[in-house]
Amino acid sequence: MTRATKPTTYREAIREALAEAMREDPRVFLMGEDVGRYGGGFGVSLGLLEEFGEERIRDTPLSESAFVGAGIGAALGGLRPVVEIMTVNFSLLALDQIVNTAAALSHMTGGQLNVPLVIRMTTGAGRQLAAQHSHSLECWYAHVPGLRVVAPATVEDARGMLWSALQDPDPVIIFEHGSLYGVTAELACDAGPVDLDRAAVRRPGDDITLVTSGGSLPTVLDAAQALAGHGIRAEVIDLRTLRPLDDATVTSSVRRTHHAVVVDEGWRSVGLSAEVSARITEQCFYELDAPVGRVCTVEVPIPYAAHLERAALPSVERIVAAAEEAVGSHG
Amino acid sequence: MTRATKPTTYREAIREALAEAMREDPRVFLMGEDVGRYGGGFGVSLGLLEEFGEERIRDTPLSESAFVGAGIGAALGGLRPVVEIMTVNFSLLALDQIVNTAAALSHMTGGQLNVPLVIRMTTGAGRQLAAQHSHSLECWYAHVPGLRVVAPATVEDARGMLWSALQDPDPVIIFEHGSLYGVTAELACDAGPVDLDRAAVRRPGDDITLVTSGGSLPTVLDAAQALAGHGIRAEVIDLRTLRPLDDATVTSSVRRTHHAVVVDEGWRSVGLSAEVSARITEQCFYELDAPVGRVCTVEVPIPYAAHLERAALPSVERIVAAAEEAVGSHG
Amino acid sequence: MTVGSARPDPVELYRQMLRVRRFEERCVQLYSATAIRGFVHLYIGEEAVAAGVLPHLRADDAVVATYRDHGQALVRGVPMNASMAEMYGKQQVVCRGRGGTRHLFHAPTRFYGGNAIVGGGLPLAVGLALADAMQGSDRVTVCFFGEGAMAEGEFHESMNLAALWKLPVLFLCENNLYAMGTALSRSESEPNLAVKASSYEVPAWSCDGMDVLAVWEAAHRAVELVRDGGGPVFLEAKTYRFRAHSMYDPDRYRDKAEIEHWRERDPLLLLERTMRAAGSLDDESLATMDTEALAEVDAAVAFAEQGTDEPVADLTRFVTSSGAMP
Amino acid sequence: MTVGSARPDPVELYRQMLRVRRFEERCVQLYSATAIRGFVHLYIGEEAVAAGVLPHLRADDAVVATYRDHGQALVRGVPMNASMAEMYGKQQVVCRGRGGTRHLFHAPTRFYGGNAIVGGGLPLAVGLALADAMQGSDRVTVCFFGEGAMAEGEFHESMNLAALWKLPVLFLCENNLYAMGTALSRSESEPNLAVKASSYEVPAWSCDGMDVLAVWEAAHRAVELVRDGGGPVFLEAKTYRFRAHSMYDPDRYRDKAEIEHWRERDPLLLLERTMRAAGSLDDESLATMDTEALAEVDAAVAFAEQGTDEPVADLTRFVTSSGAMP
Ligand SMILES: Cc1ncc(C[n+]2csc(CCOP(=O)(O)OP(=O)(O)O)c2C)c(N)n1
Ligand SMILES: Cc1ncc(C[n+]2csc(CCOP(=O)(O)OP(=O)(O)O)c2C)c(N)n1
Ligand SMILES: [Mg+2]
Ligand SMILES: [Mg+2]
Repeated sequence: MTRATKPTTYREAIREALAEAMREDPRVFLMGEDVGRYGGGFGVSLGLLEEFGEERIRDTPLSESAFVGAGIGAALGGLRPVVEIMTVNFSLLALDQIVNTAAALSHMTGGQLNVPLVIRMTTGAGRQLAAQHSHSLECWYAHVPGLRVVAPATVEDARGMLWSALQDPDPVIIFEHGSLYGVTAELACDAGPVDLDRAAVRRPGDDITLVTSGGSLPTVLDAAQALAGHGIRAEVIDLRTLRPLDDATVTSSVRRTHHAVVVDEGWRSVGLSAEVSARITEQCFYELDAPVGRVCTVEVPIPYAAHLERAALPSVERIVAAAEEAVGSHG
Repeated sequence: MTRATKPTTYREAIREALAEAMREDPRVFLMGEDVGRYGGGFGVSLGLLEEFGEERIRDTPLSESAFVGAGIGAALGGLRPVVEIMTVNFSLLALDQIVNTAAALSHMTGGQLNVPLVIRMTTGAGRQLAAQHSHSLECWYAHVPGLRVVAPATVEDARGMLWSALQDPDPVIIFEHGSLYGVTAELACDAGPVDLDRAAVRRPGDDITLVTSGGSLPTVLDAAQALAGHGIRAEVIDLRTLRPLDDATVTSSVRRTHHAVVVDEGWRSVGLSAEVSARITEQCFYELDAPVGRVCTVEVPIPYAAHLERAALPSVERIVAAAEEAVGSHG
Repeated sequence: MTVGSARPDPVELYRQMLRVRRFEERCVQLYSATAIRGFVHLYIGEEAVAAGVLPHLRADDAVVATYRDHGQALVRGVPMNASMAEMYGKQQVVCRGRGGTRHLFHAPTRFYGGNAIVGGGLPLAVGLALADAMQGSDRVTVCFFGEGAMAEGEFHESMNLAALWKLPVLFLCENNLYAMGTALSRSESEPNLAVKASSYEVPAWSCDGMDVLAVWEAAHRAVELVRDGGGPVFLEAKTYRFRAHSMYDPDRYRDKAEIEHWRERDPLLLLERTMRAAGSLDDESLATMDTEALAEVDAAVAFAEQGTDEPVADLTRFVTSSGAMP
Repeated sequence: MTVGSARPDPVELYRQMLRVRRFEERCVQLYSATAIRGFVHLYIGEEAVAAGVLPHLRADDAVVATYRDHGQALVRGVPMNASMAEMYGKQQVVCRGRGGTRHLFHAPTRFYGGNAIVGGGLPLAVGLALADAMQGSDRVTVCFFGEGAMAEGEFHESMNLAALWKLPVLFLCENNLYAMGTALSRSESEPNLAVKASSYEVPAWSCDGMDVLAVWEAAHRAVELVRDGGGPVFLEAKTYRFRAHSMYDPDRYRDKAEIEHWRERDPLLLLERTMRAAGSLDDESLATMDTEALAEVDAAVAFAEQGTDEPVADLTRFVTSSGAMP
């Protein structure tokens, strides 16, 4: 028999995961700017204040460094904080606490301490919010030993990754792409935790491997569809976890397809796409028929005007072109 | 006739460049923690307070975000600030100002404004300063459009890059590796500005290209020497400028050597080495005889104990092994 | 704009507030019509602050503002055409479509944004003032920010730096009682903001931010003190936003009665009453001003709609100055 | 260690200060002998602060310190053997050579470092206290930091958060007048630090940080107030470091006379005088204490020298807990 499902938005999925976690574990609480009375900058926590009260749905002042650091301390003190940083752009103000304390503490103390902290933040562009509100800096976090970094691209992962992150004894950063909050999908009513170690094949194919994550997945799936029309069967891999990367799923695909294009909304230079490209080449050099392609955001501070922003971000057209170049390049 | 030279340390070279710049341009001043009375956390500005006074050798409180932001404002206001952040580790506290304001302003204002700001900071490990004082985060800055990032690896570049950076109308980040301050070399008495656009071949060779920068250059040159003993002639390239990267110098070398290893003190995953590796493969795929190798710092918060720190950092042994594997890997 | 005059010009103050009000009312319509996008943060209800403070500046002074920047830009003298074109994302004037509604920057009037990182503008203002101080000029930098920004470390570091170095900055706090949905009492342990600011050894006082004449007087003293080399000053304007935080905000956190209560102290209404009482305003002059304001807005919209898009080919232009026009 | 006792135990206070003094004097020798490396920040001259504050804590309370952490660690009860072994970079106890002299962490005594980012420990302390408050415990967290850290945004944000949420934190400012080479007057626009702190609506007072009995009294009131749910308290201890900032520092920025002047108020000397006057200390007991202290240091050095290196193979162990021992 099939599991009962219900249509759920990405936003609702995170909200349900939060509510469930707080019902099941009294140590869990949510803290951040406007998570309570406002309902969350993007409406994720709407209604939770009413159920859990202001102690556990804790509005903070504008003090990213202090409330993220307070989350670290609270985790050390026996709680299971979920800290919401409204957007990744503001997380720069808390980076010192995340890198120099949260990520380093376990190793620096020889394993005496660990920091079971979950940090959620909205990421990405696409809503004409311009240069200071459109960053995709997942790559910076994916660089830091001691952190786990995940990017739910589906409603199911939005629901499951939070719970799984709360089971992790170490700091986990969850990136929620702003353009996904409204996405709806059928979600199992009893949806539970998900595996945080493996990438997922979102569409099978034998001609080329398209590797992506987070908010770029829908675009890449559209591109794969378009490529099918051109007779190119693209396999689409969703990395899901950006640190540690699951090389095996990616390389086993590339060994079959002999071609790969990495799609990342981050800027191209010294970003996530470079690491995925380098790893594929390191591990599949002799099976590759063409250099690994990369489709990323053009290296500009994201502009406000719709047509300029669109031109800056990865698009179906650019992905299709890169895939066709890769597949065609040796013929 | 040959130019007159004198033995100069890397530290003195930067000091002379600062002094010269301040003598020649009244708009130039130095600002940062302990740059004045203390003489600079690493002694770079020792003696400058006496010559230029406390207005232009400006001690700041412990307020990284504010004094870096003040540097941005002062640059907009017509001055040519050189801001010293004692170490890259503390620059995390100023990242918001650097990324969201300094780097974005020119584009965000449609070219109405530009930020002629120079930020100097010490980087790197090797002195048993442990996890919070040993970062190499050049890669993060190299990811950001709107910034120029340079890493002087020689006394000559330490002398010349600062002056050249001051001529740049846009923000320039200068990374000074802590282990280089004491390095001495003969420097031309009339040493002047240097080119900030090109990488440099520090040692010619035909069998393999070793690409590195900053504090890793001496180690890589030692490795090249050791490889010569094994009959492998390594070409050593010093990137010098980490953003924008000079692909041409690197790829023209690799097209000749058909092998490459990138050496970077940063962590391996999603770091500078990944970008260099990806670019080489993208541009030289059909000329490569083996996958590009990478020798980086082991992905741990840098430990205090000497033997553990040594084991974490790139070493001659690891570089030699990687080079031999690359050269040997195809039979 | 009368600069540094000893007495306020009520008609001019009213005219400026009206321009801002009509401009933003049109923004609301244009947003619903999707001609303007992104977050749009309206100043409606707070007009008296910009209108009362900015007349005290000289053309060579500097202004740093936040994402809630329409009012400051218009009163400072950024052409309405330019602002409207920028909101449309057109290439004409200012930021060539790259900045948008929250990032109005205008070099000719030394209007430095338009900063969307809360607190991010404060260090910038300190630096602009540092440049003036080091160059021996008597220019002043006014930095607008909300009360919510006072919790950020940047406020603390910037106040301390400006005070230590006696820099010519006027820290202008627009206390509208809320930071998005967070009431002042939940963001500041010391809700008396002038008291808080004075702990930096910075002269600080408050004024009724709904009464433009009170703002004018308070700012007059403040700007004079700063310009005379007295170092930074902190001025709190107690105000209120009549609209939600942004066009995205359903405004669930304020009760309607509170909003109504503040609407009774609408800065335009207050000044109109005073002027009518003083006989310096009548229906006719009021109607004329309104017609003029609306005409200016109409012209700006027409200008913006005729504007052309920045070519996509120029996307990467201006990332560095080398790509900038001479 | 007597906890929360109503009267100080001068002999015990002297003994603790002496342990710290002798320990660090040995550190200086060991550093010259290159047995200890990295930056080493000495507490010599400031011993009265840790010695006077920490007796008021219970075993289940928490301590957050800075890189200048030897004194706090020793008085808190972190075994001297463990600290010395860590400085030697040995695998025995505490951080297994990963932390070193500036990162002493010890879970059993809830000693949370050892933080080398100035101001970085303050948010951590706020969080530890938040956990206690939310779990309804009456535990207290004491956070040590220098006066230089007060300029950082983290100080501002942490004080505000702790005050808003009435958290059980004792903010313990060790005002030794310098942040590296930067004198207080160049780092704080309001050099009266207690006045500054009280602007957060936090009870704040100062004490003579060279007089351990005065520190004891001041901290006694402070810890009681915090434990009784009064919210955070700020206590400034006016002290002075007799040594340079670190072993790297040539100390060019302080004049010798100033240092000499402060040496006359050496906390060990002051207490010795008081106790001799009260007849509670004589040459013999003094000699005994010194012999004991030196013996403890000798034992710690021996322990450290017999320590073994963490295997290089374990380099990546503990980066994540999955790599940690059960
Ligand atoms: C550093 C940072 N954190 C959070 C935000 C999201 N945000 C934008 S405006 C705002 C409220 C600011 O309130 P206030 O400073 O009082 O200014 P107001 O909007 O009331 O004018 C918040 C939380 C941001 N833009 N920057
Ligand atoms: C964020 C940061 N900036 C700069 C430094 C370098 N630094 C280490 S200690 C110190 C001075 C701190 O002075 P204070 O807070 O008074 O403590 P003290 O050393 O006097 O005990 C500085 C500037 C640092 N470690 N962290
Ligand atoms: Mg507000
Ligand atoms: Mg100090």
